[in-house]
Amino acid sequence: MLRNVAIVSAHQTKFEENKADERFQEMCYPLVRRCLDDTGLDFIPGRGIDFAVTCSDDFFDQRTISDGPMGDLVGTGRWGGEEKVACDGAEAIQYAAAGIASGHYDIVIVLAHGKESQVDSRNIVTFHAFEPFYTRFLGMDYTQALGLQAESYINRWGVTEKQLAKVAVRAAKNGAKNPNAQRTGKIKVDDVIKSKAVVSPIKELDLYPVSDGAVCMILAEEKKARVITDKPVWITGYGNCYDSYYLGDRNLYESMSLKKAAWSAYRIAGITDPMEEFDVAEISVQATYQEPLWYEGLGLVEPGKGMELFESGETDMGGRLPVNPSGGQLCGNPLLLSGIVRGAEAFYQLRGEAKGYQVKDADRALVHGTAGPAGQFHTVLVLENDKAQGGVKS
Amino acid sequence: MYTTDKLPLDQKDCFGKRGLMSIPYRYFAGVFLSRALIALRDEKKILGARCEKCDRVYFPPRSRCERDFSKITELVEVGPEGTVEELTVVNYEEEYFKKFCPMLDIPYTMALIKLDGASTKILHRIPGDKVKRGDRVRPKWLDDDRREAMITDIEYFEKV
Amino acid sequence: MTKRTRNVAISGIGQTRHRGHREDINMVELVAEAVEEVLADSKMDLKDIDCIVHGNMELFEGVHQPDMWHVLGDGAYGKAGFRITTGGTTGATIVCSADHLVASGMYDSVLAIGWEKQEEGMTTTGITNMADPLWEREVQTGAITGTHGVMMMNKFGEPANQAAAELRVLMADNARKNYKAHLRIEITRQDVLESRVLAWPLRLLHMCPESNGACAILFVSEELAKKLPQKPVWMHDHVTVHRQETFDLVNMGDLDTHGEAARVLYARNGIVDPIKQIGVFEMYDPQSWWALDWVGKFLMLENGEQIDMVLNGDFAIDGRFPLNPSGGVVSSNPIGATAIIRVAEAALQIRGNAGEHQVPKDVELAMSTGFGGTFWTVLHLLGAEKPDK
Amino acid sequence: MGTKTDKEGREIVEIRYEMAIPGTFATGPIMGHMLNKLKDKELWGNRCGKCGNVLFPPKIVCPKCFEEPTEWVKLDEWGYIATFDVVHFPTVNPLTGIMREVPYTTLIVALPNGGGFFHFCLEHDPEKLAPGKRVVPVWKEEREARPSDLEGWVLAED
Repeated sequence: MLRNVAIVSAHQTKFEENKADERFQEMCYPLVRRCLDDTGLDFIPGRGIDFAVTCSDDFFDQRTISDGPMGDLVGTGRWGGEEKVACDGAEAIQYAAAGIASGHYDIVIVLAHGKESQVDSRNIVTFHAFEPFYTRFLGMDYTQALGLQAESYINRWGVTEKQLAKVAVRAAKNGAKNPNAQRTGKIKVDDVIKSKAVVSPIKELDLYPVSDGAVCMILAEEKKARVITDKPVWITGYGNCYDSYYLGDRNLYESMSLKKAAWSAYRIAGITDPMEEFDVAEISVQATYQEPLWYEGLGLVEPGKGMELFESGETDMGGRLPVNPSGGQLCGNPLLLSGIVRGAEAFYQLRGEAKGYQVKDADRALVHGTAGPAGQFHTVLVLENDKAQGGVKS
Repeated sequence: MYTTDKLPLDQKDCFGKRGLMSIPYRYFAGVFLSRALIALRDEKKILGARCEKCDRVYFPPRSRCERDFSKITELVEVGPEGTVEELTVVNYEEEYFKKFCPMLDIPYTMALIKLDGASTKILHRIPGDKVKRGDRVRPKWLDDDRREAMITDIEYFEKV
Repeated sequence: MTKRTRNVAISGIGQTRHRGHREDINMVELVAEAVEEVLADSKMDLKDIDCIVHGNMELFEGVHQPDMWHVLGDGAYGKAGFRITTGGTTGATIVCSADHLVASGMYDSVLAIGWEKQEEGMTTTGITNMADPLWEREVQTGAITGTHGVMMMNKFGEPANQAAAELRVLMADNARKNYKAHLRIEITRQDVLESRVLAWPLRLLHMCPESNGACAILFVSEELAKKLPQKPVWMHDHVTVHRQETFDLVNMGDLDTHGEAARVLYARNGIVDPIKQIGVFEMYDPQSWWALDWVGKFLMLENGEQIDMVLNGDFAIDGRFPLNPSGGVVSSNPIGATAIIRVAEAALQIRGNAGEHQVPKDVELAMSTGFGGTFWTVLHLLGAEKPDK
Repeated sequence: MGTKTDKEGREIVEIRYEMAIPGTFATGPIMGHMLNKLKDKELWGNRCGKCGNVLFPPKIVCPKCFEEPTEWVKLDEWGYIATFDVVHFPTVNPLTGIMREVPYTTLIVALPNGGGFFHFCLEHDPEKLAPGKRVVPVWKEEREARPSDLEGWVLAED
């Protein structure tokens, strides 16, 4: 990037299974207001917030141009402009950063929302992600894609369902400290194994819950960021990549696209050993098997050793690289929102504001979001605070 | 509920309106894919697409090689038998799917099957939850009068 | 001049022939046609392209996250990519996106692809679905509205009616020179005025068709542009202006997003007399009534001067201010592609190889627009010369 | 589902699919308030305390001032035609999946104490309609807090 870009404010709703009392506007407006109060900014193109990037999904919203109703909340009533990223929220962060680094804007607001509870079942939506000739009308959806990848992974490396259950247990344990988390508290390995079977080997508690919520962020170029906050969080690495569309074209137990996305982000941020150089990671885990699989794709450990790394405790709170101190998506974030929630959580960590689940001396964070069936598409971001920028590694 | 000190708001005004998102679609497979789909109906033949440049035989067929973007014009028969490479047992039912898809009773198996002669795997279903990785399977075709040039002309795959 | 970290050039253009029926291909193959052409036009090898920006409106074809499937046809396998959508403006928005992604230094080459296969869905229902499900959705009828016509007739009387029809005839004349256009019909003003009423006073021939088409443009850094064979067309500026969700329908003046966008663009780029300074204008004109009103707004004409300009033939390809030499949106409207086609056509005019519908003069500056959502405007300014950063 | 013959006489596959995704739209307390008032044959918007504009449908924040509205406002029970059109083009209503009967007339009604919105006009003869003419609402007998509780608008007798 040719200009430095920082996140200067980020707020999120509590994530809940069904925000029946709130439409998108009620979910989002309070977040925007808080971001404005934080930064003292207003919607004045050229003098305040220059532009808006939203992130939402027309199918889940059951609305063509689902960013239309969001305009009022991000200043378009003041002749502002807005663009929608119809992909994972981490992608929205990178895209907003591009707008700033290009020189076209100095300050951009990012508003992402998702309500999986609105449609009768999220599987009905992801059914439409499968092309109609050879896959959709087999009754396919993302949940089954996850099942195929899960079986592929545990079969390839001999991982047991019991081991996977531990991932759900830790997520709930971490999430218990996160006031915005949805599915939290004391879950035992047995509870996971005994929970309702969905698609083998995934049981209800292996899978992220149906969830509603929203995130708002403000990004700014260096000079203005310094004026707005004394704790800017810099975007120092970015990468994203598509894999093959058809599940049958891929080796589901590995992820070419995550590997490519991660290493292009690391290269830009000058990272050679992610396990060593990151202080905290927030990754999008939709089902328990993805925790070890993404570890491998992210280069934290070599292929097949993901579960080992998890069980070593090094990714627990207090470990060498705590992963998902927030609990992660398994505690509840809607599809396409996880990436930006991960970004917001990393933002809190790098500012020392993750009350109750703060990672000590967190200066450099790994942020990951994914989209498409069984992780076809991945986005990886590197976030750093001033201390890490100074090259100091705690 | 959302509240503000500026405007009186009442919990009883929060309710849900049932509604549909109802839009009709017509999906065109295109000439190339149509040939392969019609072969399912008329000849009970499973056709994949062969890329002359990289020699991969793709199933599902496609007119472009995803890897080298070269145009694909050749359809070659694959299968009908194949080997189960990946699978997952489906334990839930989705009412909506039943309206549009000929669904199997749960639990059934969603599998990725490497058909003989294909470089990639076909996604299809196998009744029950007993099938294993490496099992040899063959297509169970719908009767001649019920096939309509869809992948579901193969009702499911079954053990050889 | 807007701030711009580094220059961005258009070095390749690809466009399908836009047609009402493309039952011979599926969506992926439609996209691939445009990609194949842009690769041929730019002499760029797909493997050397860093990033793909994909845009359309999902509910027109009923495919969720179509960019995932379209990896099969847009060349995104193993590459970075973005899916950006904003409604009718989508095509224009992905041009802004590609501009940002290159100018930011994130990528050196970005392929922006806008497409729509209108025949696979029900366009007007898809558009109606954009209204608030708790209020307007029960009433709205897509973009088929005669309300602008009624307002223009009230303000300017019969001449407006004649001009709207004449403008439509001009678009048909231009479209017949553009072999990629969908409707290449031979019509008279009388034909327009006697065509079937859709929403009085809007008539069938005033309205754009439902087309199938795709358009891809390659955006590259200055360094890379120098290495590529095509004459580069430089991105000078773009402005996006939206308005509130449910706007004040009573005082449409309050809704002048077009005028506002033009005001900002002209001020930033030292344009005091657009008709003199801008060589050609590709405007998003979904229906001739809107076109007649909007061209006035973009050119900041206060008193409907555009009506006389139409009747004087000033907007013809060889006229004082060529408007939509391509035939415009009333001649082809694959919605997700429509606004990027405007940019592509503007760029072709600057390159000077637009073909039969090339304007007979050197074009230094070209302007194009996108329209969508609740009266959203995206305005692009392209130039033959590099902008002075 | 099935196939068709294209212009070149080739048989090609055409899959017909009538998407109808069911869902529940949350009204929230603001839109919900307006909808509930329809049952009493009343139109309610809210007013921005800063610019004084009446927002209809009511909003959580004034788009122009970015201030929260400060009061509920009952709109007048008559209005002017701002503009109108007669629709002859039948489309499926995405909320129901049912094809709309044509012709029907939509108008933008301007209400004296502010606000203006799209709705149905029950008069289909464009000759009788003109911007500026007075219209009054026609309510359904059975009202269930939905936009169609307000059947449409007719010319006022005067």
